[in-house]
Amino acid sequence: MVLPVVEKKVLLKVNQLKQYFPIKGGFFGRTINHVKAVDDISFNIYQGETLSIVGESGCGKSTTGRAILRLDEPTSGSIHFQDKDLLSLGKKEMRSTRKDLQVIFQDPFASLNPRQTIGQILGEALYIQNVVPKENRKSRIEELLGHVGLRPESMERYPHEFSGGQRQRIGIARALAVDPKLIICDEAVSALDVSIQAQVLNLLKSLQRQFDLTFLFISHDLGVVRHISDRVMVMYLGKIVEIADKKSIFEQPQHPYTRALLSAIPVPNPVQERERILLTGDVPSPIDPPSGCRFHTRCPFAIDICKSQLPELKISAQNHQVACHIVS
Amino acid sequence: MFVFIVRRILQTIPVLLGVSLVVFLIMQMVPGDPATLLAGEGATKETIEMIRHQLGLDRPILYQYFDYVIHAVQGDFGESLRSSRPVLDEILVRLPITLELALASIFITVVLGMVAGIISATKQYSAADISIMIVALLGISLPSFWLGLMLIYFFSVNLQWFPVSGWGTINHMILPAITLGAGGAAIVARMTRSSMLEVVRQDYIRTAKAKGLKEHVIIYKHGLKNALIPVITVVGLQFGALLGGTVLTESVFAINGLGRLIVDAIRTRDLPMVQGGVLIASVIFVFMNLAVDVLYRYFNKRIDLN
Amino acid sequence: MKPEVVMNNTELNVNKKKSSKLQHWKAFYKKFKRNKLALIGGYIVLFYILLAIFAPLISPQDPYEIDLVNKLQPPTTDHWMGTDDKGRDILSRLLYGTRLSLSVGFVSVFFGAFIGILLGLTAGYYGKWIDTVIMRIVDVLLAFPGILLALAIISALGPSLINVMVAVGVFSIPMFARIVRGSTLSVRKLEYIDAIRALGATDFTIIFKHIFPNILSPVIVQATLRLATAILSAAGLSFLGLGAQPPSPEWGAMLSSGRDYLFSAPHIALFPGIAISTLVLGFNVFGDGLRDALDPRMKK
Amino acid sequence: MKQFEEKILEVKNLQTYFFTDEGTSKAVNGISFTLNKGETLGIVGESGSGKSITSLSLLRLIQSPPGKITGGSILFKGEDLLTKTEKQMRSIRGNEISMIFQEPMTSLNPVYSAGEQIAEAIRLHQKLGKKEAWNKAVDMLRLVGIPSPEKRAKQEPHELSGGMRQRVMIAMALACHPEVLIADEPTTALDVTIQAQILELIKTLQKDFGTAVILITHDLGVVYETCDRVAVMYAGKIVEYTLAKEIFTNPKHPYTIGLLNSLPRLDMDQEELTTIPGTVPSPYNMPKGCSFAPRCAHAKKICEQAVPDLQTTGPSTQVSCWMFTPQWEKEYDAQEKVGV
Amino acid sequence: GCTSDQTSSKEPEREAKEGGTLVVARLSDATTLDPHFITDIPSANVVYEKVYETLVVPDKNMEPQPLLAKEWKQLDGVTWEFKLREGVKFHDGAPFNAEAVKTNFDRLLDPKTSSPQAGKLEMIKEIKVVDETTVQFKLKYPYAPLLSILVSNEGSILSPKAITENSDKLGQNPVGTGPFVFKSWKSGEEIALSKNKDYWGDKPKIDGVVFKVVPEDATRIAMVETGEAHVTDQVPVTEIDRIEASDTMDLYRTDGLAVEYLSFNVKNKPFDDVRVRKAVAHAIEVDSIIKGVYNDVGTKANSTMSPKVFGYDPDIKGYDYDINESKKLLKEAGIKDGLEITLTTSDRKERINMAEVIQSQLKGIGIKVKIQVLEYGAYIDATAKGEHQVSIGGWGNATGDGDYNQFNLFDSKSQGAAGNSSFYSNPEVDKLIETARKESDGDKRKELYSKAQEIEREEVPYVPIRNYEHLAVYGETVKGLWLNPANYLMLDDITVQ
Ligand SMILES: Nc1ncnc2c1ncn2[C@@H]1O[C@H](COP(=O)(O)OP(=O)(O)OP(=O)(O)O)[C@@H](O)[C@H]1O
Ligand SMILES: Nc1ncnc2c1ncn2[C@@H]1O[C@H](COP(=O)(O)OP(=O)(O)OP(=O)(O)O)[C@@H](O)[C@H]1O
Ligand SMILES: [Mg+2]
Ligand SMILES: [Mg+2]
Repeated sequence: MVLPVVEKKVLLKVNQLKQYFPIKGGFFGRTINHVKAVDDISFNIYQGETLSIVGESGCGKSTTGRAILRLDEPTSGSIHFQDKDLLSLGKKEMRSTRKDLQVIFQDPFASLNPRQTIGQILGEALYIQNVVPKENRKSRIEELLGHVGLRPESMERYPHEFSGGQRQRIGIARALAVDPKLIICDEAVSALDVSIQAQVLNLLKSLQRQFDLTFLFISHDLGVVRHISDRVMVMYLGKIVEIADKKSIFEQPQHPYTRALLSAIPVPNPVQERERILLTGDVPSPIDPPSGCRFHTRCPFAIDICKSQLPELKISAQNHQVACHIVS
Repeated sequence: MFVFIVRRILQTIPVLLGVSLVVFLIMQMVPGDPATLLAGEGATKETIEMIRHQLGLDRPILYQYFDYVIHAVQGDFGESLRSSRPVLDEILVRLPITLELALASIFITVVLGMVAGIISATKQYSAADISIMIVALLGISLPSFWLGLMLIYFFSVNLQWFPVSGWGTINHMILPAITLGAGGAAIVARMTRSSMLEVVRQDYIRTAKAKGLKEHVIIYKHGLKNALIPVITVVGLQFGALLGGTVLTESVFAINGLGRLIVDAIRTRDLPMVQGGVLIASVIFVFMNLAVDVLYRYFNKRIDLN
Repeated sequence: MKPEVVMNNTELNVNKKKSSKLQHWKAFYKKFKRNKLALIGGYIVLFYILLAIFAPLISPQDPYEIDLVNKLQPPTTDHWMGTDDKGRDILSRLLYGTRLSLSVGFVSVFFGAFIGILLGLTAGYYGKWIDTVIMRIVDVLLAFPGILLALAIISALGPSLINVMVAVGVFSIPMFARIVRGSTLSVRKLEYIDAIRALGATDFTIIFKHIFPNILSPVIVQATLRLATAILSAAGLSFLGLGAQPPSPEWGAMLSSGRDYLFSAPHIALFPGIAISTLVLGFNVFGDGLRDALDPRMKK
Repeated sequence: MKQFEEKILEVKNLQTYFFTDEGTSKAVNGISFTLNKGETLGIVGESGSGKSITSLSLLRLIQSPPGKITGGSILFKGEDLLTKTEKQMRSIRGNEISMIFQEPMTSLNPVYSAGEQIAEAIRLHQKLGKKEAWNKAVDMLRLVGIPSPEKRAKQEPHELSGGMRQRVMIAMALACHPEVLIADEPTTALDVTIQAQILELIKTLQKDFGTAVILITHDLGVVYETCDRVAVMYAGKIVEYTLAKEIFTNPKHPYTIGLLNSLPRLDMDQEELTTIPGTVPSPYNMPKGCSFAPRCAHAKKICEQAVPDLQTTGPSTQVSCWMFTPQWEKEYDAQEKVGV
Repeated sequence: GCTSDQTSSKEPEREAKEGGTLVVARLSDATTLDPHFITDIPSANVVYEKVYETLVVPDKNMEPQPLLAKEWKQLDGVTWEFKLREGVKFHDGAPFNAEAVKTNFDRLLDPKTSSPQAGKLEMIKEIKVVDETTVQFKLKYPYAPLLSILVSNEGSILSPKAITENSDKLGQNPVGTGPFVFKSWKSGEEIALSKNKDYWGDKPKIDGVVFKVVPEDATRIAMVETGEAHVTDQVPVTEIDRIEASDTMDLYRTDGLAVEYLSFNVKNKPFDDVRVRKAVAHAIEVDSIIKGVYNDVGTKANSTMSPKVFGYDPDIKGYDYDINESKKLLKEAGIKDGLEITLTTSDRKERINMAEVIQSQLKGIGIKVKIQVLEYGAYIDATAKGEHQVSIGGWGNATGDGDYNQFNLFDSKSQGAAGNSSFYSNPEVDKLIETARKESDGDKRKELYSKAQEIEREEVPYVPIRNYEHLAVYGETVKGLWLNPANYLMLDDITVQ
């Protein structure tokens, strides 16, 4: 399953990406501070792989996704997709490139136009990128709905008439509609019951196999992550702390945060009770992140250097990078 | 935001230049000559020529415009062709009056309009809603002179509660403020209603309900703030229009406001006065709309104006 | 599982394909119809349109026939709505005036709304300097006294009915532009707009298909209300020589001719006033129904 | 096993329908369960099976039209909520029964800060002053694990991450120590460490205040670790109602079994996950018999003809499946019949 | 009409109490208060015979009476001598004397002053101070109606001190010799005058006057009704019935000097043909206009000169209403298939109404009239440039002398803006007007004007419609109000209680 390094083709290259949001205050709304949502991260996504991002809520996962899609203009950094620098593309080029880059939003309801029926929402996606001829659009929509386990009648209904999970499936169908190359799945399956989730995950995997699709998969469900990913990237407070092959990370997690994370997974298996590493200490905020290693305030193993010096992402094993002073 | 406000204020400059140029050109184009009108009955051609010369209207057109602009930049807006008084003085006499009237009537507009709109929205299709709607529409369909004169006859002539005309005390303000406020109130009511109806169907209203909040807290706090954007817009427009002066009501109640000043100036082709009036109205609108934009931001932080 | 579902769908597809659009309209009509008031509104509007078409057939008298002996008569069996200050039959005049006032009202509101909406959407969506330029122009337009604008239009275009519509339309542009812009500002930041942007939609699609329907409701309110203002201000302009000249039975003009008789012969102002308000009422109610029918959340 | 004596909520045959142009959607179609003080009831089930609508119905928050509670009763401390006036409901909502909504973005008011939205409920039900309520709101945010809560409290929903919004909802619901907490997928957007923290928080609350919790979730791990009993829903009905542990060790209903089999496994790699074949029936057009029958591998003719009642199969287990009825043995296979 | 004397039946005998401030509500504000620059009645009304006085003053019949001049005589065709009243002082203390008179007229005639009224007095060559109380007017040519100009507003005598010290301020701060002293002017709102305690003649009975600007007709009347104002002088004809029925206000009516008429543009087709003009004249039923549109305010005019104007000839006949005659004339003119014409009017309500009635009347002879309403400025512009076919106009005639009427309306030199809006030109008429101007014998002048009016009647450049009647409404507390025929409010006798 692990491909030899040389054969991997980089599909997306994120370089020193930063995304700061201003915090406004006072009557005149001056910028008094910044949320450093994503703070200087670099990583690659290879063609045909699934890279998952996991990490504490608010650590910048969605923001990374939005930046790649240029839904927010990043503060700095560069994003190369198939050798095109996305951030410098003109409006028109960007539009056509969007066909290859899709997203499934974390908040499904908010991302559906309340005045469009499901049929219109999906039809529009097909129309915009003109992926299928007009006559076939309808059957394609029905096909898409079928993929995500919705009935064809759903076409005539509006988003508010669906349950949370159904809405999420509509979002998935929309992303799939345009035959993209890279899909950013932001909590794409979190609101689905396990059977539908299984169905969708199977679908994603089979599409990946068939069309050489690439996924950037954001999820909290480590079971799902483990199932779907090739590689996993762990973020903490706007930084990448660890990035590695799935196997390597699940079997030999190296960063203390990753280890804590893995130990906290609830398992519906009475036989497999495990020891939890409980994190203590206040969760720091990206508004004024701690100096040095951002995790040092909660790290059970922190030493002096952790407080002052930012650890760099270093290769610690084959296909395994970690940013920790202790590990290296 | 501070930068935004400063920038907007600076934008007034090109706006004013544009306005003055357009006014100037239009006044050149419009038939009717100030000198002839000033000369009055029986004036000979020579007399008219003489007046024209004296008013400087025989100078080349572009020269006249630039001369005006150069003086205006220095704060000299010229003299009225008719009364020879400084335009600025004439405007400054009327501005406070217009301002008071506008404030009084916008108060009525906002209070009456929003309350009626909210009642309408929360009781959609009830008797109250329908009556409010009908009254509001009557308010809009009937011209303000009608309402004004009716009020005068009922409250001033018959009941003698308020003076017929003039300005100065609260009593003077009530009838004109109602006359002016009523039309606006109707618009605001309809806007509020429609906007509220949209908002009360949102999920966060459900959340507010789930908290056990009282109906009126849900409506006024959670609903209204979200519904306000179009309402603020119309209130802003209304207020701007009031500040620019409203001829009919000013006439009916003999209020010495900007609206009459400007219209009279147009009718007598008193160019400097028209210029001054329209410029002041433009400044008012620019500021009004600036205020509206700032309010947008205040009520909805997601709106990004920069 | 997969092939099975797809098969089913294709079958369904064949018979459903053609009727989809029609069904959409049917559903819309059904929803609209369920709103009793909206239906009444629709009927009122329709009624006026019929009046406009058939005015010459149903008018009891010649609307232009001056009869100074019988002027200012209150309603009688001969003159159901009385006579005006020149002894003309008010009912007949109102009937004949329907066409005029309706078309002035309609066309000018439509014209103003059309341009205003375009400007507002563009300004609100693009923001930055585009917003600045458009909105400053709108500010100027707002500050411009109506009579000056009207005089300018007459001298530039000459007095004609179309030009009245243009003039009145121009007055309404800023109203629409500002309302639309305000609402656009708040809608464009919503996540579903991001979603459609992420699909690579053109700005055109985003603006007209996604933002516009979601800001329609204040536009409908404004448009239905503007109708009254348009009819009234068209009359004001006819006194400046723009547009329908006397003795055209324009409603607004009829209403203002009642100004001198508010107390001695109130019916002169009353009936045109009623005509205008009923029309506007019809439109508003119709507009409300339209809005509700367009809002999927109001679906029953 | 803890013992729960005091019944706090009893739902009997609850029906919530949506009347739309296309017909009647029987979103909740006759549901009964009870909830005792301090207990946690998990509701799992197919997406779209009516979990959220059930919870909204409990607080009478169904949008009407098109929704309507058409039958049944909801006894809260012995009194039927369906017969209460709006005013009475108000004092119950947010105070005695509170709710965490599934969609944190649209359920939060976009124009008020997170802190304000929490403080509001506190002010209302605990009669605290502005300042104190705000401080308490900040404390709540800290409690749900939001870093720099003082600053976050001042931010508006769109400035927060998905998980933070969800935690704001949680903080809001927990602020007034309700007697019943309805949590609709409260932790979907949370990472496991925070999730653990939140669940811990809820447990503390239960211990301290005897709060009963209805926890709607898809995460069977969470069910396992936090729930006492669990109801499995399918197409508007409860198909299995049992002890939480029971469901993992001894699932009965074919749907429940299918669900468990669909879980991705942490202990081994699978190329493909197991799924339940077929799709849920349309809520507008429910099959006459058992709604799971079309997807059920065991279905027989009777399954397509009549709806099975909830059968008590163990001390605290009820299943709605013909398999557990005496009739079952007499039936021959539906498939077989079709084959003939 | 009913004058103030007739309406007094319900009141007790007038008991003239002194004091009080008279409040006058008026349509519009003054533009300037400097008589040398005033061109409109609303401005003149504030100062005329109130702040300022003239050498001679017209009485109710427009006959000149002494005021600041005690007596006068014409020494020869071009020299007039005036004996001035002694002991008169201006409000600023300056004495009134011959020098003061000279200063005034010198200022008015000085081209640097650019007075719009200079043209009216251009016949004056020189003002000669004979002694302290004697002054002579030397004319360039004989000009009979000189007195009629001296009685009018532009003949007001301003303080010479004010003229020399700050001439520019006079527009805002009038200083004269009159019974009232200027007090204040709130632009657009009101002008207040107070009683001149040192007035040389009979002192006014009221303490002061306030002229308030109230643009809306109905409001002005309501103000009188409630007592907020005492007098208003521009009354719409539609309110007459209501005023007469009221027991809190009364109506004052007086015949005016102005005439309203229809003016043909004789330069263009089809009204270059006198038969067409005449046809129209005979097709207009004036009585029904006066009754129907004007509610019987004013009388049918038979000439463009009103009966109160010097030179009016009562024997001139108006045009009879005679449709057959009209049709005949049209046929003669070769118009068979009817005619389409445009009738231009300003945006005054009554004029629009009149236009509509005329439109319907002309339909009877197959003329289709299109009404074109123009905003006042545009109307003046259009008629001055001769862009109209037929227009409705009126001539105010402030002086009350026939010359002011005939010269402006008919003389070829007055074509266009100066008044001759029909662009009428007839050398014979020009000559008659010229001669009448110089003729000092009143009877002879009248004869000349008769002749001119005779010709004009035949050539029909105008169809006279109505002689003005001026209306004023006053509250029951007001006594002694009168309007002079030029529509000036006269306050010499007025009292308020
Ligand atoms: N306004 C509505 N109109 C019509 N049908 C509705 C409406 N709201 C919900 N439904 C239907 O009710 C059913 C139950 O929805 P519900 O939201 O309770 O599902 P759920 O169990 O919460 O699912 P999920 O886990 O996906 O959130 C769904 O089939 C949905 O389509
Ligand atoms: N528009 C915005 N304005 C200000 N701050 C923002 C904005 N969007 C995101 N943030 C901040 O950026 C940080 C990262 O947010 P992001 O949504 O990327 O988190 P996340 O990793 O996706 O978390 P979750 O798992 O909870 O969704 C958060 O602190 C959030 O508050
Ligand atoms: Mg996120
Ligand atoms: Mg749900």
